[in-house]
Amino acid sequence: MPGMWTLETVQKVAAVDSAVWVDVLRLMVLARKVDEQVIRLCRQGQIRGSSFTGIGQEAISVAVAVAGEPDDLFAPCIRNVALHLGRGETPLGIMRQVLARPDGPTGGRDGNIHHGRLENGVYAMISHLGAMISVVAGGVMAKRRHGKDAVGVAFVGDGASSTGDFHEAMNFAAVFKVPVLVIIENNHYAYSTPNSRQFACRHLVDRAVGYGIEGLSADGNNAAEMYVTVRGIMDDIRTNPRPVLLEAETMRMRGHGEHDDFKYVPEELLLLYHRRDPIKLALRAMKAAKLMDDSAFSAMEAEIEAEISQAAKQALSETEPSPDTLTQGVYADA
Amino acid sequence: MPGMWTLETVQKVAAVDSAVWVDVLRLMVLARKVDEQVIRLCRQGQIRGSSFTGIGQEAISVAVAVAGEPDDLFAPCIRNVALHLGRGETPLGIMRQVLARPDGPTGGRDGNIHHGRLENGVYAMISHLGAMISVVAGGVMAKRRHGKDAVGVAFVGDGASSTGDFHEAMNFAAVFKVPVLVIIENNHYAYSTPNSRQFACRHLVDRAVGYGIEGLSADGNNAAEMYVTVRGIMDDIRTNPRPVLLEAETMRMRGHGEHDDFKYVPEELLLLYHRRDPIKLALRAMKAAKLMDDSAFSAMEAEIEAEISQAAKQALSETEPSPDTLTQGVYADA
Amino acid sequence: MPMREITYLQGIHEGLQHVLEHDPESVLFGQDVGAFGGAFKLTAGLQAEFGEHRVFDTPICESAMLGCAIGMATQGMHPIVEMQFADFITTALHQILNNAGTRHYRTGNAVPIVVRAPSGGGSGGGPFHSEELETFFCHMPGVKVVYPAFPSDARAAIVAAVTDPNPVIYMENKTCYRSVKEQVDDRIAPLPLGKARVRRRGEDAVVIAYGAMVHEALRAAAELQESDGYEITVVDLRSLKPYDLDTILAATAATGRVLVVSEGWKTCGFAAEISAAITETGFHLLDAPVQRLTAPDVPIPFAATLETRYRPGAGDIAVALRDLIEF
Amino acid sequence: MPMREITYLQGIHEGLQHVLEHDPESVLFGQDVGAFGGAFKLTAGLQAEFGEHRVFDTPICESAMLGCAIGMATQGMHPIVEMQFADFITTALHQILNNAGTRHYRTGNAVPIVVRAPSGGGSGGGPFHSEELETFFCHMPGVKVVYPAFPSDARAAIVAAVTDPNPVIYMENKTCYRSVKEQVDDRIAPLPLGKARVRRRGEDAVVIAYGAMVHEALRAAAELQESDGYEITVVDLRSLKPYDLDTILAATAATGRVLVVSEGWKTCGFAAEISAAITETGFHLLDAPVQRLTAPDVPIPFAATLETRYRPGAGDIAVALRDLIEF
Ligand SMILES: Cc1ncc(C[n+]2csc(CCOP(=O)(O)OP(=O)(O)O)c2C)c(N)n1
Ligand SMILES: Cc1ncc(C[n+]2csc(CCOP(=O)(O)OP(=O)(O)O)c2C)c(N)n1
Ligand SMILES: [Mg+2]
Ligand SMILES: [Mg+2]
Repeated sequence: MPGMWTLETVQKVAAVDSAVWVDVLRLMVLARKVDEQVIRLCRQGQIRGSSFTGIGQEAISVAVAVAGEPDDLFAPCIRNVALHLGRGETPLGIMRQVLARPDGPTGGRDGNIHHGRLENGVYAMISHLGAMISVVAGGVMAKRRHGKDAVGVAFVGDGASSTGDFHEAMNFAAVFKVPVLVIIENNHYAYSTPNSRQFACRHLVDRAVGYGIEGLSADGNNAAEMYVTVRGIMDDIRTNPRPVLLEAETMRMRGHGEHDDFKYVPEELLLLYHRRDPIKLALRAMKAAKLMDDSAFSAMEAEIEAEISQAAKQALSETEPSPDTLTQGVYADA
Repeated sequence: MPGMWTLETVQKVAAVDSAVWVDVLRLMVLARKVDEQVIRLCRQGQIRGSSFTGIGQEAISVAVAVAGEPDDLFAPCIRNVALHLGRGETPLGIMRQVLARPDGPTGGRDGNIHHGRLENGVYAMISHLGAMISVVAGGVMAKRRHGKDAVGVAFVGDGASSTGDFHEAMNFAAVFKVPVLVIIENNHYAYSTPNSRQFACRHLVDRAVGYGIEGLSADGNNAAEMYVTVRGIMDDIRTNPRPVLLEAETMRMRGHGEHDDFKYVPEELLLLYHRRDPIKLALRAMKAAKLMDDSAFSAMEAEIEAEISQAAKQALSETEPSPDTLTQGVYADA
Repeated sequence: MPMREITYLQGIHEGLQHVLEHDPESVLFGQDVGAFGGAFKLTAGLQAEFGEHRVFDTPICESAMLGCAIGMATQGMHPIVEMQFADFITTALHQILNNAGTRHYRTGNAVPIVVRAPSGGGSGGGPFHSEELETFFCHMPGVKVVYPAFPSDARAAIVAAVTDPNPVIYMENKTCYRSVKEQVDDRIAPLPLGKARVRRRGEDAVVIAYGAMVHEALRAAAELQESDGYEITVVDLRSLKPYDLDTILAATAATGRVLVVSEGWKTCGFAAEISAAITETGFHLLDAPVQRLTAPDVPIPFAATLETRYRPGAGDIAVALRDLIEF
Repeated sequence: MPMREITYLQGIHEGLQHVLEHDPESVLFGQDVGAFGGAFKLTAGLQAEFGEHRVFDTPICESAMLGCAIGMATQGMHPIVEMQFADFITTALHQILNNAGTRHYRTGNAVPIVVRAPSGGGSGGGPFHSEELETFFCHMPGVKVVYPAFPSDARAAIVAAVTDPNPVIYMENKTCYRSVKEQVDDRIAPLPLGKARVRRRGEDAVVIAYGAMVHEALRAAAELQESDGYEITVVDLRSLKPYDLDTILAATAATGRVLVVSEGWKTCGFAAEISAAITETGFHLLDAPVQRLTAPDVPIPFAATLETRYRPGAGDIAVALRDLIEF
């Protein structure tokens, strides 16, 4: 595994049950391949509008998904398909969602990434950046009133950190000591806008002190580091409730959406992060630790690919919702 | 003067032309007496609704008003009558404003504290807390494009620091290196809500690092310290443009408005700040430094009182605007 | 049952008290609503009665307050959020329109939040403490809007709003707080959302009104009866979304002449909706064009002289009715 | 003058280019509008042409963007703010309603800002990238609203909006960006705000429309002429606040039958305003009740099947017109 770790981190990583690493790797591969399938469908013109993926950022979502307990609540954003998959959504559910099928998580009513199943603790996002942090905080407050020791995790981008909603929610959670982990996935860009034009502080985690909360940083491409960090925070705030800010540095390896050629990203940066691909890094480390070998990995890949292509086939065979359902369900029945 | 100062502060204070201190004192007294006159009018039932004053917080506004240059822009809030008076508004203008007279700064169209004269560089606030910081930033950007070396000063309360607008504007100003001084007048309460339920950081100035800007604190009841601090920052950002956050600790010595009995404030806190009244502190220091004596101060008070009671009399003799003007001027003429 | 007189403000207070007492999932929060009792002392005593856990103060952050309420509501709670003044909701409309309003349609998850919006002018609140924003909310899919005019309805509407599984904007009129009184007993039943109430019946014309304007309309109707012998129907809508088209059409049929009154702005205001709806479905019932009487498209002015002219009053309504009847 | 064909998107682009070239006080800013050219590549090349000082990217902060624009405008500049999608304005409506909209009335200081709002559905944007929010803006005192339908008007409306000393919401329709084309010459004059344009004349009925719906109405009119021989007037409002009541009434007088079409939500939507205004002032001109054809009160759905039903199209307009004519 990469050498920048402290002894403490190495010890923590070593202390984790090795089955967890297999889960982590499997989930990253699953998410990657789901995203790749979505891109194929998009290229084939099967998807309305553009598609938004989390390729390159899987380690962050996966760490959270694997670390979470059943009562926990999550507010994913547009780069977190891995979180959905890790909290119970199926590849078929994702395919139905992007293809707007009636049996998908939003029944075709919402766009490709704006889904979530509350029964899994996952909130369907709205596009307005920053708006979901306070929602997950409120959800956790409710769960705790109901006697559950739930914690929440909200994901935002570097760009979303500029919104008023980010600030209001952070301060609100701090005042009420709500156990939410807010993860800023700093992938250096908000659409075409680089960090240098988004904020002027050195690190976004520097905002934590202004809320009177702890702020931590982690390597968002290193699944092991992400997992031990996230797990540590979640365990801790579960018993000692308070919000924590975590900045995970990473890189979006595609355009903002599939319509975007992301020419604004310097080649070298992509190359650097290509070498730091979270799946590659994890696989190399696991091979070194004898937790994985090539044939087991190939078998895992094959199994996942089969499931995904079956899911895509299934979803493609279904049709979009009937227009007659258009006006149903705007209101919940009294 | 109080003993907590550093040698540097003492030297800075001593270096200021003594005429400035007389200006500072005079303006504080003027603002105090204007506010007291407003309270009298309110009690007499001459004012619609409640009245909002800055009693106890004058030193902060006065420091800014005296330190400002003609091209500078200001966004006062509800505790800054002293800023208005220091930047050209007259006691008569204030009386007309609170009495909704047609010749007042808003012609009776706006409520008592929501005024400002752009020709003096003073923006009329809107009530929505935090919303004016970005406005003054934009105004300064425009002035600088027009070749003026203007700086801006925005005032907000401790409560307003929780708004999304505060955050967006701070970050925006930091990214664009706009020379605005944002002063948080931390008077311990937002209406009835104490700091402990408003934020969880130790000091609000801790937010500065999260914007990548400097943050300073000053004693908001000490006019000399406020003046040297504000003047220093304004001079500095005028030539080296960037935003700065300044937290000034102070106390609101009346209710949120005159309708409020502020029983939620502990007696001792009011007593403490009563002893630390900015006018008393300044007067004592100036007497010690032989810049003021009792008879000169009495003369100053008498002169100010005469002007104010004349202004009130004049404004009372006028009438509210004609209802026929109701729909005029909603739009600017093309 | 023994009757007693309560104010509109007491009606809301008692509604909140009732809900907090009977619905353990309900909570009430907002700026200064706790020990202080709110800017209008409307929530006075509720924190002492139900505890800090049920009634609590928040920082100044309308978006986070609403977001928190949405999060709670989706987990089975029934949060009631007080905006200190309705005017400040415009800092966070996306939480209502997009986050609360679309959620059931998109995911099937109900969002039973209540947002209390102290509204309306008349006492020198000026442009930022007097707004009437019902039009914004009524335009939002997935959102319901109530606007009671009488203390008993105000009380019953709180219960109805909290019971309803959808986001409900509870408009409450500040000038009614202490000026409007009514005899009530202690029976509290939820107001049926979407049902108007005819407050007075007559065959010469109908006034469709809501909130404070109901009282102005009733005064105008009494005046006109005395001065001209005209008999006026006054419909108190009570619920703005959904609104009670049946009652509106019945009154239109009975009178043939309709005046819609609102203290909100004219252009694209709620009164236009009622006019358009009557035209579409009850055109044949009309003896004269539906008229609107609203505030002009002007920021709400502070001076009494201006605000009095700005806000429709009984006198204006009487003039408009006379014109309509003599059309 | 030589003519050339441009798209609606090019019309806006050329309008911006014209303003940036001729008005040194104008600036254009928003998320990703600079080197990247904006989410729709509408501003492509403008930063290269006019420099980073005139065309620049901002962080993601709609309220600060609008506040900054207000500050600039009060100091003599003419800022144009692009919202990446109109939908995101709801995070900061107070800056438009309260800060920009009330300022001239309260202080006499003009606020010449232009807010560009890429609007409308039709291509799978889903509930948060398809909204039509003109009703909100038209309801705000002190605010003007334009909504061009054709490339030449889009170009001229930019110039008019920037020239006007008031806050102007510039609604631009995303489905028109590349699908609507027109022959234009190089003369650019500001569009007269408040003047509609009759796009087609006929005496059987009139459609009042704006934005993308103008094109649907024109298609419907052509269809109906062919299929039924009906002659339909189509009024393209172009400016929604102020709107051109004279032209609306003239068309009402000429046809007696009015259909108002909008892709916004029905309840309290802009179509209700037009219906109410015609009723109030042109009741005697009507042979049939004014009808509205709008989107239903539903979050904008993503699936093509649903969105096609959601959004009024030429076919729906033709059906509504036939009903109206045969009323
Ligand atoms: C309030 C708001 N303004 C603008 C947008 C448009 N928008 C969507 S994603 C995006 C960039 C987000 O960047 P970041 O938060 O860094 O997330 P990333 O895409 O990099 O994961 C923008 C500007 C939005 N969704 N919400
Ligand atoms: C966005 C918004 N929400 C709520 C209010 C209502 N309000 C007016 S003043 C105030 C308290 C402000 O406290 P602070 O900022 O500390 O200023 P202070 O009055 O102490 O000077 C509140 C809640 C408002 N004006 N704006
Ligand atoms: Mg990013
Ligand atoms: Mg305060």
